[in-house]
Amino acid sequence: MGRSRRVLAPYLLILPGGLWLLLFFVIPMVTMLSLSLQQGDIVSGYAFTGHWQTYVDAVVNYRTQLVRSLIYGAVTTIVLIVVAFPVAYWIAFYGGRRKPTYLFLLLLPFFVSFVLRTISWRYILTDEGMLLGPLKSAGILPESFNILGTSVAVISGLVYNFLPFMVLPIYVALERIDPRVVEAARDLYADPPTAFRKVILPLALPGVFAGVLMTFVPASSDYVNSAVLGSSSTTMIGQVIQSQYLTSSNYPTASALSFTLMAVLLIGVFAYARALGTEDVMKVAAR
Amino acid sequence: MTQVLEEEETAVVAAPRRSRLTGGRALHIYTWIVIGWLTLPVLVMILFGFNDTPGRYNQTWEGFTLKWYGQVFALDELTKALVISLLVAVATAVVAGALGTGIGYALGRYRFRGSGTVNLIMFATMSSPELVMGASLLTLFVSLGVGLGAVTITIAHIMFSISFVAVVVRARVLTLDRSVEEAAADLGANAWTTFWRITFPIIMPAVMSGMLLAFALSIDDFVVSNFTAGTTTTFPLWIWGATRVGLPPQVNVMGTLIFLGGVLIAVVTSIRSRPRRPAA
Amino acid sequence: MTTGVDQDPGHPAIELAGVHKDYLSHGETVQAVRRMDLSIAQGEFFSLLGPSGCGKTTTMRMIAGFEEPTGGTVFLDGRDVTRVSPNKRDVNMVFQSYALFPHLTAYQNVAFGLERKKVDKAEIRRRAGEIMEIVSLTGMEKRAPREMSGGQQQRVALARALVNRPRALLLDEPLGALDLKLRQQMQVELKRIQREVGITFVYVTHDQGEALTMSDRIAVMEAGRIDQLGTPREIYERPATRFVAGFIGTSNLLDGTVESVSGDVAVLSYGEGERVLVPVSAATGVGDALEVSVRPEKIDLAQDAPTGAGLSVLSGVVTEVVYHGTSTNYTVKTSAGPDLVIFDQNAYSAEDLAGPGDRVYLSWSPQHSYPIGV
Amino acid sequence: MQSNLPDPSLIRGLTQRRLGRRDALRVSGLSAFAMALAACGVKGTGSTAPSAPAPDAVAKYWAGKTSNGKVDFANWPLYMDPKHPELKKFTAATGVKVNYQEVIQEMGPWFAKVQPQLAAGQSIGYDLMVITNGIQFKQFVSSGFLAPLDHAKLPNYKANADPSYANTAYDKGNVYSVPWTSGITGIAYDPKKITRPITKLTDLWDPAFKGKVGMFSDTQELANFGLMALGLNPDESTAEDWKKAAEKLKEQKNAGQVRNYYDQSYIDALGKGEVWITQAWSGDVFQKNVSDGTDFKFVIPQEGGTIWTDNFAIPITAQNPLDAIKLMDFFYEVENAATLAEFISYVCPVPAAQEQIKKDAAKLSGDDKAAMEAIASSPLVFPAPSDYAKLHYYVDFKTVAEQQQFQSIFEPIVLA
Repeated sequence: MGRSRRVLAPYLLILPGGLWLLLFFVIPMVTMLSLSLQQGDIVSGYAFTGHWQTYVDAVVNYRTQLVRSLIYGAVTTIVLIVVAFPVAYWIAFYGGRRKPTYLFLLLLPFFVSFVLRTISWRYILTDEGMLLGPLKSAGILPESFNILGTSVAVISGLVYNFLPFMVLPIYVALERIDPRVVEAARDLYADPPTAFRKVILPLALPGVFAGVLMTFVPASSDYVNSAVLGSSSTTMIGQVIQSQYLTSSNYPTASALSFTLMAVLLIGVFAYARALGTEDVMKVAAR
Repeated sequence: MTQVLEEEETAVVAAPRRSRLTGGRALHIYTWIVIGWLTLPVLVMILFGFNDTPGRYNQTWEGFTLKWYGQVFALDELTKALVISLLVAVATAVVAGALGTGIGYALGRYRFRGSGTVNLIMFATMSSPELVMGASLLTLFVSLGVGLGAVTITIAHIMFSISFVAVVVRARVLTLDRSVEEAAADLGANAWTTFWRITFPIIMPAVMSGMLLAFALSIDDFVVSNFTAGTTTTFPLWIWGATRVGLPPQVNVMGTLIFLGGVLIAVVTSIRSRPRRPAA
Repeated sequence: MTTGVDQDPGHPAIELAGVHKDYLSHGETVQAVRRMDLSIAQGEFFSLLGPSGCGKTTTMRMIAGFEEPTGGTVFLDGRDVTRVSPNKRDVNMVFQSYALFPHLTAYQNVAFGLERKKVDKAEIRRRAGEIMEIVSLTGMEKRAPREMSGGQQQRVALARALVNRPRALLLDEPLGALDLKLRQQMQVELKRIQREVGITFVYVTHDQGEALTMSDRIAVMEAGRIDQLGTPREIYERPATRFVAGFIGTSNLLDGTVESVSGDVAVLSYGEGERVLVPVSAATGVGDALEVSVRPEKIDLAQDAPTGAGLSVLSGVVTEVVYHGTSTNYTVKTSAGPDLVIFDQNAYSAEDLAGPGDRVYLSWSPQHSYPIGV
Repeated sequence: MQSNLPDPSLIRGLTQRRLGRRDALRVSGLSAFAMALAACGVKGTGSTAPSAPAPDAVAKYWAGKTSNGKVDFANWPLYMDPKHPELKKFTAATGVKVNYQEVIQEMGPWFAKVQPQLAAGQSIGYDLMVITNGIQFKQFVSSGFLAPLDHAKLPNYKANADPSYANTAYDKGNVYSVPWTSGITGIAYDPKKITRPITKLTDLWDPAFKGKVGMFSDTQELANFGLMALGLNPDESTAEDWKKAAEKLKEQKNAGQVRNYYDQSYIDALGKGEVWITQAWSGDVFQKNVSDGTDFKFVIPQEGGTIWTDNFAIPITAQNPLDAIKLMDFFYEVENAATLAEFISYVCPVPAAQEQIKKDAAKLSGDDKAAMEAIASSPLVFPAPSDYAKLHYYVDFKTVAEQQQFQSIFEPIVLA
């Protein structure tokens, strides 16, 4: 019976989607790499010259934004772990029958468009707005105090927008812990903090790891939060890339920066994976 | 998202009683604070949909009105942007649903040479910055001299959605009892009938939640669309463009309606997929 | 083999001729089934019995068409079906996990096969109704599999296969997932249903009790080949190999050398007054080595030496006594070799026949000694 | 157009593939397919197109063009009454259907978006667009992306437009464009927060407003104010002047004066009290006051302000250019110019509209009447000659390299 058909089946199934990813993911990346080594301008056109200098110039010129983005990404990720872990922990262990309800409530805001949500924060955080306005008129804050335009606003926005991507993986990891394992630890003379440290934390670590993977990259490369909530002193590399592409039409520099950003992030991610000793990055990420 | 809602309800209380009274309560309050923080901007958005603002700038509270709900489609361009967003999202859900299901099914069902490469590319699409994906697509289209528009947006959205659908479907296929398919063959069904009558209906919930995910990713996407839209405007792009002069209240109204629609779908899906108790 | 059409009752329902199956696993060839010849008669309840990994499931899957033999031919009703795909074979299977279609109701599950055969609707309804009555599922038609108990799901799986009136029904450890009580109930039920529908059943199991109670014939398999093929009684009373003797029930195995032969009974001697009498064929002569199997329940245990001359007699010391409700099991260390196990029915004696450390005598009739591998 | 080409070999040199063997070796790690792509490069479009069209270009372009009864019009958001009364009127009068889309949000992005299609000679889906004078306008022209206008088809323009528009640096003689509307970049401030009157550009450097100053993120707008603060005319500035201006702006930034560099969202920031004083566009302030009842002041500083113009232009690949130019001219009918100005409150290129608006106001009563009269008398909608005297034009770039140099001088101020 159709042995050859059976062997071919997976390839036939993968073909359309795989072709799509090849055409619109792999090849564009190659095109971008090629474009980053070209020279010229948008009016007279670009030609391939293998001009590596573009990378050097781009990184030197925009090192501030590049470093800032990585710092914002890292701070966001750390804050996310701190904010998300207790929530995931409480829902996983105390949520009881209401677990799905709590998760649903956590996800609820994300039914609103990303852009709209972020803009909504602008309304809330604005200098004379519903948060600062009353505090200022009550004299608690000085008139010139502001949140918008600061790093705090940008990082808060990032934390806000990526929270579910940290809560869910940690929750899934914690939820899978057999409560009897914790009981066994208590039975074997571990006090609650020790049981937490020696049993729960190690078992939750894969979730944290997945969460970091899912938040660090998008947070570092984000440009919407900084554009909406930040100011020129919080400019992130994403904004620079976006503006090089979509305002200046300076494709080689933009491509070089994109590639640099991706390389830095991917190296970071894999180094992190190595450091944590997690071999199968993909499995964790795929969860 | 729906995946999470499908989590079975298991009443498990793990922590010891003592910490339940102390740490548990503090964490309970903390969780509600976080939920409140998350929900605040949504409430503000909904609230300002009822703002009786006299002009086109919707920024200070002027009083309650329902008039914007009556005039929700008064701005042609906004309406058109929303329609484009919906069309792109539906096309994305359907095509990415089909292509992603193919990949997910193949990865879950067969062992074959090259599956590692497919996994790697999927991982790459899911972990690459959206910005870089959008930018690289732009360079491709520019290099090929392809005009940008709804078609290129859809192409891009399908591209980044495929992997998510595939992952969701693969997870389901991996738990699929192979003997069910054999049973169908045994009862006289050929491969085609077996797939459509048996396998597909069983993995259907996963395909559906994959498609919903693709729909949600597409309708919410700003970054990739921004690079691939050309002269076409989607809902998020319109908002982005309009925000520099102030958002008209219709945006809040549409945002609210989309929000309610999403919530409704999620609730219905979670109720329908709730496992019924077995008889014995 | 006579020429004839499919319906010819002269053909065996299933015939395997020189069938073997090799797998490639980690670069090594594993012989799952080794050159097997097997013929299963029409209407027979046939069991493939063996431990896991013995090749019994592979054999069944080759009959069903899920595995293609590496070599040999599979006949169904005299027709070569070796390369016919499962959906075109006139056999149906009951899966170990039932493999019910979770999204279809009980009725839809049952009707599935007939729909594939394009049987008309009214006829499907009639036959499905009939078969669901036979398996006592009337009234459950609209239930989804997950809303049914294990036993009910089992019946759906059975009805789903039987409704097609297959040439043969293949059952792959169908009762494995049920608890003991239900399992025993279903064994009786299965046998009844088989009699009622008159279809050939091929039953794969690792449970010897199940195989013994239900089967017309049993093939005991080990490491890819059939060790013994016979009726339950033959298999139990006359195990052909050491493996069969050990696998089916409990066996006491004794090694010995033939001291003398009188008529068709050989005598193995183990010392003063201790002997084992074994019925043998004419070919056996003095000095031959024999391996003898004796079932534990055939042995009488007594404090005093038995008097009858025509009995096998051994003596030993009781090392263990375990009360089992219906019987008491004794382990006795004898000079004949390994410890012997004796089951004593608790029919008359309310008290133990002996306690640990007691010296006892064991005796049994010659017909209960069975030489293995002869 | 061929006749104007300086030297065919130069053109070839500019557009030819320049992939040599050594280059190929450098990227040898890439697949063959990637190499093929790499060799392609991005096709240029311009450099062959002269800044002035050939004498017969107009005739050549318009020859054989027929009306198709529809026009696709790309404009900026909120640049017309959302009910589109003028367009309805146009359709009723001519039978030409208008598909109006507010798809232009910034000039850089707009150029970046349509460039690929125009370069490929494909339609961008629009027959008419509104583009601001500035870098991208120049790029549109030098890439040969704009259709030369046939002034024989613009009788209303000829009759009613302010003649000064024919004399702009960016499009002398209105070869490719006619104005949609103009705006003035000046200073807006909130008199509730700032009690003293603002008159000078240098007030943006006043330490009293530390952290409450808004500047534009558009490098040209930003540079203009730096230049004018130094008493320089942007229109005539040199690279040396740019560096000085950049120093001046950095000084402002480093002193913590600037809250942020805004795009059009400055108006939002002003409304929310984020900034007290900011670079601003005239019409925005006017509309803000009208619609939100605020009382922000807009001033053209003593040192001068800049005037910019958003212009109608027809992309060279337009499908319905004849209908587009018809619509263009339609907006130069006095009545239509008046109703447009009534809604958007920017500088109207049709002087006679002022009288028309007064007439329209007379028909109204109460608040509406007052608002309408305010528009008619506003120097921001109809600036007096004395106002124009203070206004400067944008920096005019002679070459792409010059523009890139300019960009690299001012961009770091905005982005860091």
